Amino acid sequence: MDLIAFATGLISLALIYGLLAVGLNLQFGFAGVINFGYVAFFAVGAFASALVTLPPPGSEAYLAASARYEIALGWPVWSGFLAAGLAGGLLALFIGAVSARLATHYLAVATFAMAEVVRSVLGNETWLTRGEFGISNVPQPLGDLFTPESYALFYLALIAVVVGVLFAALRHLGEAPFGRLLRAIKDDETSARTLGKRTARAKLRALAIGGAVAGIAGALWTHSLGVIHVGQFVPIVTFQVWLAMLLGGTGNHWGALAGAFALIAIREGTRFVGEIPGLDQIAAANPSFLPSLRFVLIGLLLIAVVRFFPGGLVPERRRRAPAASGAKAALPAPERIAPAGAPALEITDLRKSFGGLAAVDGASFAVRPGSITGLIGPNGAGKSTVMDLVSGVQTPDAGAVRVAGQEITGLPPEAIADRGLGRTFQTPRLYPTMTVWENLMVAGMPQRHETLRAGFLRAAARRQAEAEIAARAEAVLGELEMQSMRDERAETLSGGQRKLLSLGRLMMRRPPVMLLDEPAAGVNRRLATALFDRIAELNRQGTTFLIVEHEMQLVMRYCDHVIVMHQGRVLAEGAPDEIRADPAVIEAYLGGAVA
Amino acid sequence: MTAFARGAAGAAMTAAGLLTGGIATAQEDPLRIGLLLPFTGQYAWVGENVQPVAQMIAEEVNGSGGIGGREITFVQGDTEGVVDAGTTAAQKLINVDNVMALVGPTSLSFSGSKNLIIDNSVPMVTPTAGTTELDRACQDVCFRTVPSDSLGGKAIARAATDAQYLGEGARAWENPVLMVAQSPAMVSFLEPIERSFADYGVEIAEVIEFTPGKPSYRAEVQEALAADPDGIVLVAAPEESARVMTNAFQSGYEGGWFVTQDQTNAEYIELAGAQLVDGIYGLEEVASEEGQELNRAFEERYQDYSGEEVKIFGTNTYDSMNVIALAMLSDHMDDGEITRATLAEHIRAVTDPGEGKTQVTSYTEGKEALEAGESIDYRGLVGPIDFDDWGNIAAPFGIRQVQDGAWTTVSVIPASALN
Amino acid sequence: MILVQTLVYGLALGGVIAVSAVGLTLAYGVTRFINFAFGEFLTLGAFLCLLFAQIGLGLPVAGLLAVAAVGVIGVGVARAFYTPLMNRGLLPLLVTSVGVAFVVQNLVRMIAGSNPIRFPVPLMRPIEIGGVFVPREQLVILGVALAAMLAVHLLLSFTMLGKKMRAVADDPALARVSGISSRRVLDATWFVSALIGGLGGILLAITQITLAPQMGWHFLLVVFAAVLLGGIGSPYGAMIGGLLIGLAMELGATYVAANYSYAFAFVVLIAVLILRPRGLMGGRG
Amino acid sequence: MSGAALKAEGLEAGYGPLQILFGIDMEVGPGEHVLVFGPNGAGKSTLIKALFGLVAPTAGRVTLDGQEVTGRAPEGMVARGMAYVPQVSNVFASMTVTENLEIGGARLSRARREARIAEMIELFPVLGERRRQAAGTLSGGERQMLALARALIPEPSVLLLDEPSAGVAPKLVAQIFELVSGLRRTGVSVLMIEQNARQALAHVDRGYVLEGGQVRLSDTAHALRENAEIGQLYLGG
Repeated sequence: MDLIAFATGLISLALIYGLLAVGLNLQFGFAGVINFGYVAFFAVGAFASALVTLPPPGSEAYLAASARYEIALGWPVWSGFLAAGLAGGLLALFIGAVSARLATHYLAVATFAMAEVVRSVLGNETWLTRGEFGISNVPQPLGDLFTPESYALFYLALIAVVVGVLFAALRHLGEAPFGRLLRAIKDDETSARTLGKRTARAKLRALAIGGAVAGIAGALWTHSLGVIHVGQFVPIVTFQVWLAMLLGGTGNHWGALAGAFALIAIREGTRFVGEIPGLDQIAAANPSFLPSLRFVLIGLLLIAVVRFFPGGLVPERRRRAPAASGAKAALPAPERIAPAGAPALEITDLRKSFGGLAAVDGASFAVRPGSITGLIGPNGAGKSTVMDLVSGVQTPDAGAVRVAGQEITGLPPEAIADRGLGRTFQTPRLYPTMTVWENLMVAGMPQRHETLRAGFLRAAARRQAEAEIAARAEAVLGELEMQSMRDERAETLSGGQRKLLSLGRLMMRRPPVMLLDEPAAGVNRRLATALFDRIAELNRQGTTFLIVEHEMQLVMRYCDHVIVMHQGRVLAEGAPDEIRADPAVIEAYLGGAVA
Repeated sequence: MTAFARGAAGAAMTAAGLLTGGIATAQEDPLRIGLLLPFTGQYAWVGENVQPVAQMIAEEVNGSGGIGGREITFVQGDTEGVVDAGTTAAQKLINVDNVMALVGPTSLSFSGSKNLIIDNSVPMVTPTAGTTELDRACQDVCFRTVPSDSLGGKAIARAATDAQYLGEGARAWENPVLMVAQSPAMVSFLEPIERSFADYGVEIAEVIEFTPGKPSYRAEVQEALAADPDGIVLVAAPEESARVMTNAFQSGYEGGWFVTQDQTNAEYIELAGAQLVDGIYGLEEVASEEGQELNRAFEERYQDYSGEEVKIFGTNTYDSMNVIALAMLSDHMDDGEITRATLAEHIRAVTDPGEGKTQVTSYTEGKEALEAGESIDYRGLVGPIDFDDWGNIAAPFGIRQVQDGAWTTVSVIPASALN
Repeated sequence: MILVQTLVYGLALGGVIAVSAVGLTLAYGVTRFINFAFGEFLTLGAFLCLLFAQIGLGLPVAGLLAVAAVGVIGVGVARAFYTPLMNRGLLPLLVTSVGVAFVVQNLVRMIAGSNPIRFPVPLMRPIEIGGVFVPREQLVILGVALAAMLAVHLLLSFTMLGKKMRAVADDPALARVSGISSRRVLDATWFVSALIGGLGGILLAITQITLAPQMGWHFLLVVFAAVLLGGIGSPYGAMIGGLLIGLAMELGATYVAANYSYAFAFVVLIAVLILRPRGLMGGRG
Repeated sequence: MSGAALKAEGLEAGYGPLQILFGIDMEVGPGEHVLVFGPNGAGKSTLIKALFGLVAPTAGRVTLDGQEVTGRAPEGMVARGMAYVPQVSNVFASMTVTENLEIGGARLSRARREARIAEMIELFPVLGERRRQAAGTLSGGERQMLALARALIPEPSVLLLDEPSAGVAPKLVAQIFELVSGLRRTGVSVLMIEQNARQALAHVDRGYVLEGGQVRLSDTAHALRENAEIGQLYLGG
């Protein structure tokens, strides 16, 4: 009985699966990609490392092992790990690029299928992989320095170091602006794009890192056993990693690691199912009984965890913002849009139909720089659709949109956001699982700090940026009187608070043109007035506003200029008083026969 | 090892995630033998076939009072047909269950558990791994009661190219096709068969490797038939073999078939249907007329015991278990103790041929001889069971043919004809 | 000639895939999630049919009983495992269905064992038409598959149940306010979906002659490919997708590399998805 | 009025923490056509949803033909004789016109269903012409007709209409109101919410003006049309 040897083997395996789970967690828990073909990265990593490090054909070690493979480089083991990470990452980039346009279900099944293609290739291209024979002399690093018994312990230490370093790096990345951005994308990708985030690129990077991590796990795995065989890389491995991640709780690297230990405990612990008194009788009569029962139990556990522990066994800890430093940065003044003279925003003969129904039917108007322009009209007049068309959330069928004279028609939301346009949504699209503070930080963080490189290098610049943005967030919280809610998750906020926070996110960026969709709906009257006071203040500092609002008293009081839409077109525009007196407008609201 | 420590490991693991069950209290320290085999996954049938035969022998041993009063019990180590599960299964059997010996593993799990087996000197007598990869893999503790595929392949080529082995009125094959399933237990036949046919002067018209688990093999069969073969050598698990042969039948093929020892059992005739397999040739390890007698007796005994036909690996398992049990008995009679390290030596002791040794063919026979103070040489169903330095056996082969719904031996190729 | 022969084989395999794919896609239309345990309905159909045949019933009767039983099991599985999660989003359902697949597959193994079992179809020589061999049981498969697809078409177009199913698939909220009990339609859909899956399993058993507990799980991927190719949720898309995948697999196996016939199905699928991210018939995501 | 067809008393409802309706009292008499209107955000849609069971009321009660139905599921409401036509996506786009109508009559016997469909086609002849066409290909006005017809098939006692003129080409709006008006022949009670208040008022008996989740005004249609204050209510008077 050698419990130490037994435990060593299992802990090694748990750490390797833990690394896999952490990588998957980055792909799903952070970036929200449902990858059912995860085992493919594990597989290519393992093969890459084995083939790079195996003694080359014809060498002494090759002959001594009576090996028969055809290709190997004989490089040192560390290069195998690099190759494994590279292979996993590249495959992920490829899969990500191919499947970028696929919606969830298609993606889940397409990745599942791609993993089977990879396994099929590895199994059939025997010149490369030895197919079903496998290769059994994969080098074990520093193997000759240890006795067989102590080698397992040494290798466990090696795994612990590699996993530890990668884990720390990924955790660091998860806390860095890059990780925050990923969580935002998972929560609401469209909303992230309207804040100017290059979400596709960030997701691809997350996929690639997840793939690289799985590749390295593959290298650790193959060198630990000294064997590589295509039969390992069956879909069930993918689902085991999913089980580990779900057991631990998604979006949380400690959870993923803990989940892997739970997985191995369950997987290997169920081997003891035969020890239950009474079962041995049945087991002797039916050899399939206990092993099958084991998998029935594993299946039921998977079901039960999903059903009864939706947050996993290690629920995500509540994230807290760093203590306020007290430094409140003054919010930067908005950039002015050049050239002066051109309208801040101009739409010309804009059109958009949904299934034969013209929601916007040739609307044209201009927003004067420095104004607060109200956009009103009865329900279904096309106001929100105009907002979507202008901000790039939807593409117009015809017509043009210009910001400061530059045409932006049909650009993606992130490009439009870069041109200086910010927007809120009628139903606020916050990042519900992130805290108020994080919502603000994501919005305020410039893209250049949200890259991978910035996650690890240029730490000083990043810390400085972080501090600056945090001070700005402090200032915004103060202005919105939301300091006490900074660590609340956005999903727990009331409707009015959500409206405030979505305005706050824009304040972090200070785009010169802000489009607000019903900022006061659902907000109590006192707060609504405060909010509009804030808008007026921002306006004095130079921000141009286009505001859809139903609360007419607010429109009349705060807007310089009002545009009335009806049936997808501009019905009237002018100063608030004129609009109020315009019989055509009243008719539009009351539904008279409008000519 | 104490029952307590064993229970503690079990309890720790069970508590870790599932049912906390009572731990079976070990009886008077039974002799544990690990079944390191797939019981789930694609190759689950392997474990299912081996276990009942092993159980039958264990009951024979235990019924006769056990070995020094200790009973033989089995612990399943499900390799799931996957490398890492195979390794963890071996770790549990070796480190926690403290098994004395292993029945198994299969070719696939061997590479992942080889170091464990060697480092802990656990004798393994596998009935299931014919792969050529094991031909020179491990000395001292590794044994197998299945001939290497390199010999089996040679035997098939020899028989197919030499009419004298194919029975009366048969003609030697001149344009054979070889179809091999890509699974760990099968691919190692490919190279020996191909090479041996060439050695015997016949070129194989077409070699077709195919993926196991496909619903049909029509394209593969079409490709095979395009070469217009007079015979097809088919190396695959029963499931795929039945599919390939049926697809060929449905495509109008009327030529001959040659299959490996995996199909030369009554079970396969039932699976594929007597009509389909009528007249096909198969390879079987059979020593002699006497060996055939033994086989028939074993088939009857197993049918009485389990109510089923003997399946693949049945005969090999019978020999593996007899060898292990006799070695245990011999080890015990030596000094009253049984350890892994000494067990391997006794495996050789009870199987090596020698002057003055009593030849035995079952545990009970061997026990009587040992208790009478004789030294023994176990001769099994698959041959004389004389292990070389690497634990391989060199069985002579029988060539069998399905006649009237049953396998019938048409010739025997002596080991000497294969050199 | 080889081409014609390959097309004949491809059509029969395509028929099996198409039937199974229709079952999977029907449930998707109403429940909006892909059931990874669908393959087990195939397995259950084949094994139950075998069981009923072994107790002495003729194959057609055994088949009918088996598919009905699988239908009932399908409703039970859905009520026990899926319905409670219906409001929890996509992932919990997907993962739960994987768990259900584990459970069912291993329960089958516990009872039936792991050794392959012959499916009791008689062995028949093919019909030869101008040098092309048409295996008789493939004609049977194709016939049953076409009949099943016709039955699905009739169900969806001419029965009230089928129309309700389509209504719920089209717009569940509107169906609800139109007074359609989504619960009953859901049950009925699971019943029909599992039933068709069971039938697909029997056809698969006839094709591959032998049964094993993992047969459905292995075949699932091809069924997925057909469903996605046609566009998820579109029964007619699934029919076309199934036939195309069957043809692609046999053509690829014959003309390129037999060992990659599964890979072929996926490559065709992925190629189509790159061009049409929602499949040929533009299903729902 | 002896026994209202539909009656709400002290109805309150909202979404999560956000309360929209603050104690609504209203009723629709048998065969009566009633309009609910008011500025955006007044709570009209929430009212209709609370009446039909799509939003669970937090207080108050709803009675249908004297029976309390507060908070019942929509399926149950339909079974008890209430019908509802949503504002948007109110037809099964992938199904034919006939099939849409059949869905409306799912609970009826086959003979009865066919008879009702024939009656509806008589009422809306254009649907007869489009019988085999997929509903998704219909024009806005035709869709509204189809939705109305489908809701009417089970012969409800009360019909709830959510902005029937929404998404209809302006010149067809009047036609829609004429159609609704024409339903008087069938004796069904109608509760309708509308943007096009002035036009709609010409076709109903009575009206309620909603603002801030409360009933601000309630009067005959004629009186409301003459009321000048209402325009100011919309524009923040």
